[in-house]
Amino acid sequence: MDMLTLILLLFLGGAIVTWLGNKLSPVVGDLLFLATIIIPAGMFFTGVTVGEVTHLHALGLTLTWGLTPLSYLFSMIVVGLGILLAIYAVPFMKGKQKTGAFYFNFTLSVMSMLGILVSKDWVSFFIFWEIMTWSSYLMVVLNGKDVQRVGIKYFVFSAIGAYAMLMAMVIMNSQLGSFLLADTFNNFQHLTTGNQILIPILLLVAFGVKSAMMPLHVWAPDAYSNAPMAYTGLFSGALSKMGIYGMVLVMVTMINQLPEGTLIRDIIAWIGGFTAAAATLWAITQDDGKKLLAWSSVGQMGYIIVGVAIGTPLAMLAAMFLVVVHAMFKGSLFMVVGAIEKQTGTTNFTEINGLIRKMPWTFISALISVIALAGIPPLAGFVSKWMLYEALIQNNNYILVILLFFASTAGFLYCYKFLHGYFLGQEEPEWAHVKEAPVAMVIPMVLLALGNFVLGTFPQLIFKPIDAAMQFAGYDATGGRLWGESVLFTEWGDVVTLQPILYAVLAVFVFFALFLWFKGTKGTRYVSTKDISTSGELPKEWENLTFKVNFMQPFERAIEPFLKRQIDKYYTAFGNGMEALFEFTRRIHTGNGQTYAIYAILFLALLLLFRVNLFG
Amino acid sequence: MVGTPVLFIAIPLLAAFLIPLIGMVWKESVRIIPGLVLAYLLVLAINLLSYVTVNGPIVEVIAGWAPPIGINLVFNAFSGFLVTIMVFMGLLVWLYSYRFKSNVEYEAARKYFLLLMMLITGSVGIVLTGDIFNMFVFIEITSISGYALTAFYTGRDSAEASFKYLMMGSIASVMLLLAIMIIYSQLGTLNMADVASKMHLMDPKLKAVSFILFVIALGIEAEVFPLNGWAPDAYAEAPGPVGAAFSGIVVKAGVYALIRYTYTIFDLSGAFNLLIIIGLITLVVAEVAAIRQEKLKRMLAYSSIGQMGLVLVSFGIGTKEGVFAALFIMLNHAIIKPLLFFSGSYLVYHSKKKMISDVDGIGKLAPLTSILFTLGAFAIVGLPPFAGFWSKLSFLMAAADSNMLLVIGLILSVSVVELVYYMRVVNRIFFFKRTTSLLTRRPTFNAYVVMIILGLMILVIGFYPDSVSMYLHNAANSLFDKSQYIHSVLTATIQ
Amino acid sequence: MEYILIKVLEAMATFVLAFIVGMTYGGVVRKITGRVHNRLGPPWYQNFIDAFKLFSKTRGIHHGAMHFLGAAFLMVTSVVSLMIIPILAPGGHAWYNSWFTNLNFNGDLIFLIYIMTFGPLGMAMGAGQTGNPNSSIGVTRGLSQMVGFEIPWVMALVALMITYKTTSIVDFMNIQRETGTWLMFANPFAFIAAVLAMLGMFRYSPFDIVGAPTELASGPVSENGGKFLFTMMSSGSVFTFAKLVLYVDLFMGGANNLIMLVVKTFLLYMIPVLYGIVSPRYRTEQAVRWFWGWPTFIGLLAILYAVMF
Amino acid sequence: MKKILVLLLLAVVGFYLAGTFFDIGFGNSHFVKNDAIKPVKDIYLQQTVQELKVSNAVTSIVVNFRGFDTLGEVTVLFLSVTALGSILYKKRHHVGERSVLFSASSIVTSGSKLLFPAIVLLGAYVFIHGHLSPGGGFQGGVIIATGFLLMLLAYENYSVSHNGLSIVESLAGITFVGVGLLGFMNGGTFLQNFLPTGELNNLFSGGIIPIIYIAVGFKVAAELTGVIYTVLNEKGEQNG
Amino acid sequence: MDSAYFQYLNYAIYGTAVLVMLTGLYAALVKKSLLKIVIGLSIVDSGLNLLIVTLGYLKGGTAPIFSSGYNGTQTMVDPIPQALVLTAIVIGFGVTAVALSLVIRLWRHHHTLYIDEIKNLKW
Repeated sequence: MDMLTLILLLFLGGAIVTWLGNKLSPVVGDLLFLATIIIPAGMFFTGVTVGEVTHLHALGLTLTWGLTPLSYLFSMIVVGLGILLAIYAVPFMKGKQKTGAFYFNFTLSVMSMLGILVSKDWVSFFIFWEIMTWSSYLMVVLNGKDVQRVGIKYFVFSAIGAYAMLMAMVIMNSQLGSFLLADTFNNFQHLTTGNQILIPILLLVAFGVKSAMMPLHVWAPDAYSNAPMAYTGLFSGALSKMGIYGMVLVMVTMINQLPEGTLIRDIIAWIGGFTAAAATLWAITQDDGKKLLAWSSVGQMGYIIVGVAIGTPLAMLAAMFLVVVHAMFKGSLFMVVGAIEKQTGTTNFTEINGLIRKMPWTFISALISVIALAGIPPLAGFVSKWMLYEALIQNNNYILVILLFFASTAGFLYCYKFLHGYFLGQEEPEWAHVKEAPVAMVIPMVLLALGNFVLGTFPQLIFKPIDAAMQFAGYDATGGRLWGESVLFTEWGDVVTLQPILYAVLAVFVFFALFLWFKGTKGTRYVSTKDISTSGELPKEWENLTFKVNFMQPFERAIEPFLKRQIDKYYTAFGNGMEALFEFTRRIHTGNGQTYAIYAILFLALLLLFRVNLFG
Repeated sequence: MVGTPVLFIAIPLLAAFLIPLIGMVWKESVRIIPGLVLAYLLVLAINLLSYVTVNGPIVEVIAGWAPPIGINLVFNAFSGFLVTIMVFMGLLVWLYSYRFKSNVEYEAARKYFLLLMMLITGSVGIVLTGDIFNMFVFIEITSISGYALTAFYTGRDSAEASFKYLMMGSIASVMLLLAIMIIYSQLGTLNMADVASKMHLMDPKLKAVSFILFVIALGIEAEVFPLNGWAPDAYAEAPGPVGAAFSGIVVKAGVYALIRYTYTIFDLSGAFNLLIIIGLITLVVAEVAAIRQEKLKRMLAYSSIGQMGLVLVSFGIGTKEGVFAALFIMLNHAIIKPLLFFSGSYLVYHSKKKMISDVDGIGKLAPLTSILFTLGAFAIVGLPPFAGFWSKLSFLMAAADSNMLLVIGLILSVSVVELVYYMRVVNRIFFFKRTTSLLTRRPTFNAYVVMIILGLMILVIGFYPDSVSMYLHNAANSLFDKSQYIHSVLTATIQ
Repeated sequence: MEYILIKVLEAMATFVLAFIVGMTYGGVVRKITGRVHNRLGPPWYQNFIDAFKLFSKTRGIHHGAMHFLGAAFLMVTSVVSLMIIPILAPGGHAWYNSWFTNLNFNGDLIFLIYIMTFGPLGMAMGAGQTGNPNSSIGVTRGLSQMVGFEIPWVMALVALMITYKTTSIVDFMNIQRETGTWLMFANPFAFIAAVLAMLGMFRYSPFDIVGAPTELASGPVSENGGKFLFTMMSSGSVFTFAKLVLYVDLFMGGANNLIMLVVKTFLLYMIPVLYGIVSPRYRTEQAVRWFWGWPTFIGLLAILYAVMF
Repeated sequence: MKKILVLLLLAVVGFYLAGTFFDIGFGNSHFVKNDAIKPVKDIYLQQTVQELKVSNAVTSIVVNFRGFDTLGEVTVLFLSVTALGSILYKKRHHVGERSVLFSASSIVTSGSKLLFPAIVLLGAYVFIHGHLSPGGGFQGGVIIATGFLLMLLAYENYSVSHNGLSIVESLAGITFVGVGLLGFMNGGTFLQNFLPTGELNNLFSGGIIPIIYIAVGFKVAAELTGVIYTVLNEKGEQNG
Repeated sequence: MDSAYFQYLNYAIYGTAVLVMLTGLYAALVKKSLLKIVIGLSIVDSGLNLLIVTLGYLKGGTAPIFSSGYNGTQTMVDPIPQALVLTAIVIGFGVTAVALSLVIRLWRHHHTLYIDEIKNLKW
């Protein structure tokens, strides 16, 4: 029994034990849950080294497990985010229904993601992939809201992806005689030309579904917003990254060996760009924080996909960086929404106002994460965006870079909408009772937010593992120059030195903040948000002048033609059509016994007629 | 070796004739004796199977006339495997119905358990026998018990379902006899091995016609598409355990017969393509019909028809891996579908119309049953790490090795449909508000035992598939090794 | 250590310069506007008076932490972008030239684009905290409009980057000095697109929906009085100057000395001013659509031009 | 429409079936002309005389060579009776109260009373001599059953005891299987002959064959009677 | 006897048997009354039995019964089909009995024998 197997088994057993223990008493369940997540995670950090390999045997197949530098990078995200969210989840789930199921699926998800990352052959990859799918599915439908539509949509798309992967892997096995990832990648040339096109496409579909690529993304917003917020952080932060992980594998191995590789890369990159832009526009129109963040996650995945698809060292670096950073700020943001939901009971912008003074820590983490999300220096989001744009321009994807610029600029709108929606605006007596979230919920989100702050100025902290991963993925080393000091380089020699900028920003900021404050303390007093000059007269206590409904109306008017077309409608129409077809087909079984007998005779007659064609 | 294959037939028959007598003096016996018989048969089957795996097939001669003169029973790795499954499932079904039927009084109970035992015996006989006409007799035994059990519940529409079953069944028997007589008239023998060894002498036209007749006749038992109209009604209207017995035992026997004729007796090349075609049609139509069902049991019935279609396709691939996969699917289906039927029939126990919508939110009221049902659903749609996944994987590998990409694509897209309707039910069970005011019936102790055993088997096979793969491999080999079968039968002597 | 001090002093010098020039421009613009409207406008130093008045106000109100942060963020943006934009061309040999090279080694366009959006966002949050609906309305309008003009603006910049394979402003200025041709002639389409974007950037009519004086009580800056308003005014004028200098650096070869700088920036500044004086106001969606119309098309032309030649 | 379709299908099926059997041909020894074909019927005919000393080859086949089929066959009968019972099962049986349109005349009643013993005797003779002469257990059993049918039709309150019937059929079945198992224990194979076969054309010949056939006769008689009785006692409620 | 005569017999007898079967099938597939359907099925059975017995006939064969003295096995007709037919008849009887009982049940339940009205289970 070696370390990896032990860890996975601990997760699995822990899941079941937690579930049972929660039936005993909630407290036991909570403790078991924390233990289940943290102990194997600690073992993972300490005990597992990159490169050691395990072999298991099942049904004549060999399951090979082991960590690679690439998967080590992703597993860091999974485990780290898992721990933080676990700590967050305990107070979040307190007093909710189905806590046991939540813990069970949470642990299983972490286990399966880790399993995906450690599996070196397609069979175990697929097994863990499916476990991940159904555990996350059970999470999506956990709250019993809108189950048939959202849940089934998610599961159907996941199944399409998974089955595409299954098909690809059995074809590869039959052609190349091996399920090992390495073998299938190295011997890719030996496939027939048709399969060389078919298999990457199938795999890209499989991974595109999980990473919410454009035509396959419709499940994502609903699923993200339907799952419990304590899980959605993991869902959007780590689980969707599994798709990126697979996409990286396919891109660097198979697509590179294809003559049409560049074409496919461009197509995928464009799809990613459209995903980013469209998802951003949709996010702007949302009035529910969950949905807004969900769409924005889809958009961010679009950026990552672009980076992966372009695949120049800089682009890949940017993508990997964004993978890490997105896990951080999006995890923190979903935690924020969860905290607000926990404290106020709703997540709708139009209902909540001015929580800034009620939940200051939540607000701070939200502020930092949002600035990072918007990609504004000196926070971490900027680094990845900068590298991405540089890479695109140097790779001559001019129009694409415009598209992404547009997307990120439009991103400011929903960033502001998010902050304003929850924290700003007039403070209503209705929400006077709201308190700050429990400490166990605040600490994880603040930690993640600060992480953004640090990485924004000292990205070299994670450049090293990323560089190891990229070298494993076949890129030549970025030469170490990227993490000498906090400097960003490009191939053209463009430079951004982050530290002095940070100092300048801090200096000016502190100076003027103090200026306003000190000179103010004498004469400037705090007045409530009711005390405003709306064309001369003061609003009454019960009047709420906050401007929330149709917040982005002018912009929505501007993009109206776009908003008219949504892919979801087409899928729904297709689904209904299929159901109608099925309904028609099943009428074959008319309840009449004679008809069945006639079918039998008909079948006999047909076989007799076509005897020659069948049996010669 | 604790016995010979003939005891699989003789002991139940003896018990069947004894039960009325003993029942007159001791009423409870009519419930207990079948169980004892089945338990004994299970022990026998396991012993024989382990014996067979070590030293070759057993060929039992009847009435002291060595083949091809007399009738003989063949217990090799293939038939032995199926017999073991069948007897095991039979025992579980008995255990399940032991209390299930406790409310009905003596007369009905006697007939129920008698017929159930004969149903299992007939299926076992179909698998064991080495004689064409004898197989016909056993098919009739199975069918008649099937008719009676389907119509067991008075007051429902069960008689209608049974009548449909009967119509198809009698057409099947006619076709079967015709086919048998054509073969006999050409080869002058009824012994399978003998027929197989002489088959090449037969006029191809007559050969083809007789094979077609066989396909029709056995296709009705095996629920092949145009012939399976009776199946959903029968499954839905029969008592829950009987539905489980149909899907777990009877259908297996029908498929076995079809496969035996295709692989061993006839040497037609086109037969495999035919299997693939009808299998695909069956699969597609059944799943498509299942997604539109409003009644739980009908949905399960259609899904099991679909699984049979998958099995046929897998047999039609015609490679050893294909047979392996097919047997694996049959095994899993024999384990999972009864679990679904059992738990399902408790989920909708008190509802009159057995609608799917009656299970809304029952997960809170009957957690264990619901979880077992969900386990079965996950397993049958082939989600890892449960049993169904491995069979699906091995099937796909087999299909890919003989690169039938279209078949793979079609089957995968169909299994998306399958996934959808199972997940809809699971959603209703756990994540819906309870709308109906129906009470839930707590399963009896026996029922719990049975369902938990099945669930554990699902998990065991899912986590450790090698636990069964050896038997499956042996079975596949023995089905493939035609000459060895013929030789072992024709040189059989009286032990 | 004293190196740092000197740096800080030079930065302050730059700030003072930008402050004075920006304020003066503001006043001059008000004067000109008045004249064109056929009325006697305020004197050119009016802005200084306002600023002094606001600065010397001792009483005021605030609505919480974010209220402070808003103004501070605004200032941060202005100052930092001023710091990283080269005020004078490296070719110039005036004795004070070295004063104004603050953070030019970071003169990176993409960075600049993003840092320039930092302020509006902070401002917007400050405005949101005040709870005044007009502020939020103004903010949303402003952000929407920003999405509008960002596209042609970025297109123009990308066109330049394509042509000269760099994203550093300093490199652009060096290139212009070496080739001797201003980029506004090297790639006219890019210049036109950038100027059209500039119309939106300076928020003069017809794009003054953000602070539309008649409909909203002057938008985001409402609820801001005293030193808040002072900070905003000063940062606004500094920011104006910074943007003008950026345009000059990019398209007009930069300036070798302050005189040239003032002349060029003033000429450039007149474009939006004069255009704005004579044109009525757009609705927001009209403005956005307008920016996505011709300016974007010209931006495309610029990129095509850059790719071709 | 439906009729035309069915006729069409039947025409196709009939054409092919008839064609098949025309190919097979009638009356000539119709097996494929090949030395490899050694039809088992010759062996049967020889063994019937030499081994079993049974003069009726059909009987020897039915009872001995293919006795297993016969066992299944009687099982089918047994099952169909049980099935009948379970299908028509009602909480309360209307025993005796049959739906008769008009009662039989005295001629019928006395005549049938007269005929009944003779019929039963004939049946007994037929199945006792099953291995010597045409006929056998099934035929004899059917004859006896007709006797009971006659009585049931003649007397509307004539009743047969269910228990008696079931005892008879159970005992007969047990005999069949038991004899088979005895053969299993003595000879090593199920249904193997373990008794002396005696002389050809003797009443006491053919080893276990007469025993089994007598058992079958009783069983068939009992079961057919049971079927008739059950169906007759079924008082389906009329319309309305 | 010449073979032409047998040729005709061939057509005549097999044709008749197949025809009987088809008639029964027609009844079973088209007639609306349950009873007629059952009757049709049994007609099919009888046609089939006729066919089977006919198959066993040998040109100029005698009954397969060894009377004292006469033991020529070569001229006896094939006894196996007769044995099989015995089984087939009995099974057919059993099935018919079950079918009739089902008809009674259906009558109880639906108060009609019209098959098109007995369609509660469909789709």
